[in-house]
Amino acid sequence: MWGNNWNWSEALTQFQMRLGAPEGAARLVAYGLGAVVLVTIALTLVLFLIWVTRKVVSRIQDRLGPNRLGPYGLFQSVADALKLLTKEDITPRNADVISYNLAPVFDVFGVFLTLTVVAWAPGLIGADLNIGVPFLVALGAIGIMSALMAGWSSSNKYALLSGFRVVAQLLSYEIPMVLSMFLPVLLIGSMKLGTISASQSLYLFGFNLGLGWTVFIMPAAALIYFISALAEAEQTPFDLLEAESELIAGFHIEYSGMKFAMFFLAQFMNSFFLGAIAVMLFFGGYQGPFVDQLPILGAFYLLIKAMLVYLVTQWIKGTFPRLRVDQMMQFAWKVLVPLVLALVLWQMIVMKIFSSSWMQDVSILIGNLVVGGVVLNVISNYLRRQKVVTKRAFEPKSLIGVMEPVVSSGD
Amino acid sequence: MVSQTWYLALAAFVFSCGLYAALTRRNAIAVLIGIELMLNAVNINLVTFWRYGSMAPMEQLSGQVFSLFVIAIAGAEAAVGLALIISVYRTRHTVNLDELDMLKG
Amino acid sequence: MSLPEMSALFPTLQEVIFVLFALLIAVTSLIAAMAPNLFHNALGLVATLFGIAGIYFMLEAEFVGVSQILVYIGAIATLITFAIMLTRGMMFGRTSAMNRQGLAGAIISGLFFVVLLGIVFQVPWPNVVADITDGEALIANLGALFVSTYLLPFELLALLLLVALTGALLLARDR
Amino acid sequence: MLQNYLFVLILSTVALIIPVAAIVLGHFLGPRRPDPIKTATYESGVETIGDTWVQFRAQYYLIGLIFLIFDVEVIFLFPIALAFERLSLLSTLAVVTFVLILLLGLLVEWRKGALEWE
Repeated sequence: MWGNNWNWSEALTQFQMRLGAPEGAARLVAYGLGAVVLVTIALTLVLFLIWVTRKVVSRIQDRLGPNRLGPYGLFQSVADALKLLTKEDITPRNADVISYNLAPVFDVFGVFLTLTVVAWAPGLIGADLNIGVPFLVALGAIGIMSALMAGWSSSNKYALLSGFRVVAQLLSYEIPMVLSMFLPVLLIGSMKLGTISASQSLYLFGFNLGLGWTVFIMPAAALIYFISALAEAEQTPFDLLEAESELIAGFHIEYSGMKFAMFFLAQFMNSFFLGAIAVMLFFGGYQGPFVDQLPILGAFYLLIKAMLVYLVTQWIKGTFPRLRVDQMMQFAWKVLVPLVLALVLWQMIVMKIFSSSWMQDVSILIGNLVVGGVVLNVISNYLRRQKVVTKRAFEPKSLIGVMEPVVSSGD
Repeated sequence: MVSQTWYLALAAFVFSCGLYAALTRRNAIAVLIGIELMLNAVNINLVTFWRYGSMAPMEQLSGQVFSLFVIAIAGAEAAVGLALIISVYRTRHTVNLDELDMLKG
Repeated sequence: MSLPEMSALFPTLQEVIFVLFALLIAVTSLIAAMAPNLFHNALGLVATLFGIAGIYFMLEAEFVGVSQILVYIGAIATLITFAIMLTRGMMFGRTSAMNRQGLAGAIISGLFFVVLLGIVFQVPWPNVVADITDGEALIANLGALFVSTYLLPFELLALLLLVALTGALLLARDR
Repeated sequence: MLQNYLFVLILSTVALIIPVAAIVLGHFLGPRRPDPIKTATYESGVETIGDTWVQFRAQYYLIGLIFLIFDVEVIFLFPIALAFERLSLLSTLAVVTFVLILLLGLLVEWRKGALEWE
């Protein structure tokens, strides 16, 4: 049954038709079912993700994190969702009611649509669009519009300013992101996420190890994608629009209750999905050992890999210092964009010069190692210049003693 | 299959809306929005003619190619047009086309 | 149920979807053209562009559709919004949004619409529809066309964009 | 192929219904006691002065400008990637020139200082 061209929607439609349903209706029901299941999975995932985030970040910061509700505080996010549901829904007096209410809806809408092209397993992909990769980028445009709408319609100076800053940041990092997504597309010659995932297999004596990941050929592209995705998801070190430890909020300052929850939801899903896209493009997607024998394993591989990427972002969130606006913009335009353009040129030339596939791969790898080295060098230079001092302002005399200021010796 | 006529009628409507905005609006940016609407209407026509005009839509792609070029050139046009508007606003503190009559004799 | 009967269900669905999209486009393009608030015009434009992208997808021009969203909504609409904010002093104008040609403009564009409609419904359009078998090959053909048949426009486009960038930069920069 | 987009349409419907339903539900479940202070613009407790009109710097526009140019060019690169295997040497040269002109645009911006963000 799980043949080469197996496809969930066809299978569901065929199944219903065998029960006697007309084709059109069967197809509609199949698609509707698929959509509802996908969205449900995403929502459950978010509740889990919020818990993971809080746990991980609190561990990094030497705290316990949520631990009251359910085992290890697992149900904390459910309680939070219920709390947000019963909060008062305040609309500011001067707000532009229609766009004020539409902005959170569109934000979530754009992120949900990512689910269309997530390849869970062979044949298990919402709709394997021929334009998969640019489709993913186009969804970012919806996020940009909703940020602008929210910022403008709140009729609040800070919301508007923040909305504009968000958009400037998203625009700046979209270019390196698209170009780094372009590199695997160029190598594989397809924009379908299903095809891209399928082509990252590695056969050894007829057994699919599932380890032909593009990241082994183009690590720098993966690195640049990862950095830009961090900025696109507004995660640390690029979260200066929100800066949850310093500012009140970003463009959604005037939002409360469920509308605020929608922005929150969109942000969490977005950061997870950007990780999932990284996995599909660079880390083999659903590929892994035994995935040919038991295709459903693919979904687990994908989720586990995406979760690992997500954990790395949380690790960065817990440890990295925040960038300044000017540093952030310049990093995008002066470092990432020229480097990724150089990669594009290099790969094009190499793919035309060498006809054998391993020569291509090796040359692309060399180019990527050079570029990756430059990127890492820039980052480490920046971190060294930060001179992060971890000296305590007050040194307690003993662990249980009273805290007194240390007499400074003109330091 | 929806008939070609309906796509063309839709494009005609969008074009007329754009024309109305371009003719009657005071604000230069609103005029630009009207022009974008008209360009989009033209694009609908191009794609419709590609889809319904040839027996080999896989090879005869001029309609799509042209619409992509139109999209790209609309980008360049919007960039320069808006930059002009901003520049005029900076010196004259207005973007009302009625008040921008320096060149009147 | 016989096979032709079943397949008859699909076209009707397509027509319904077309009508929905057409209504969306009609309403939002009116907003884009007429709303007094400039920001509402921009939002109307965005919604129209979305609807038109949907129309492209219905016409199976998927790459044009996605370019529409990417370039028009992602970049041009954003740029227009930025420009609106930069020239914000004019937003809540004391004067009306229309100029003195309001009535004449309405008549002209109304007449124009009627004439266009007349032409559209009079002309015997070819109306041939051939199946698109492989959408991915179509996009590949598109790419091959850019660098063979349309090589000159393609390179000129790059130059045009460069020139537009330089010119707009000079115009818009704070001095 | 259109079936794929039918799925996108259905998923969009679901993706629109869910946030709308959540917001409407929250609207009816939550209390509603608006008062002038509560619905006032929130600016950290400071009285709001003037309207939301803030003078934006042209820098935002410049970023949008560069983005627009790059976006347009990227759109043309994607179909070429699909056809890259069968491109002739001349065509490849043309694509490389295209990308080089793009790079030149970035250099122009850099030289003019449009990438600086004060």
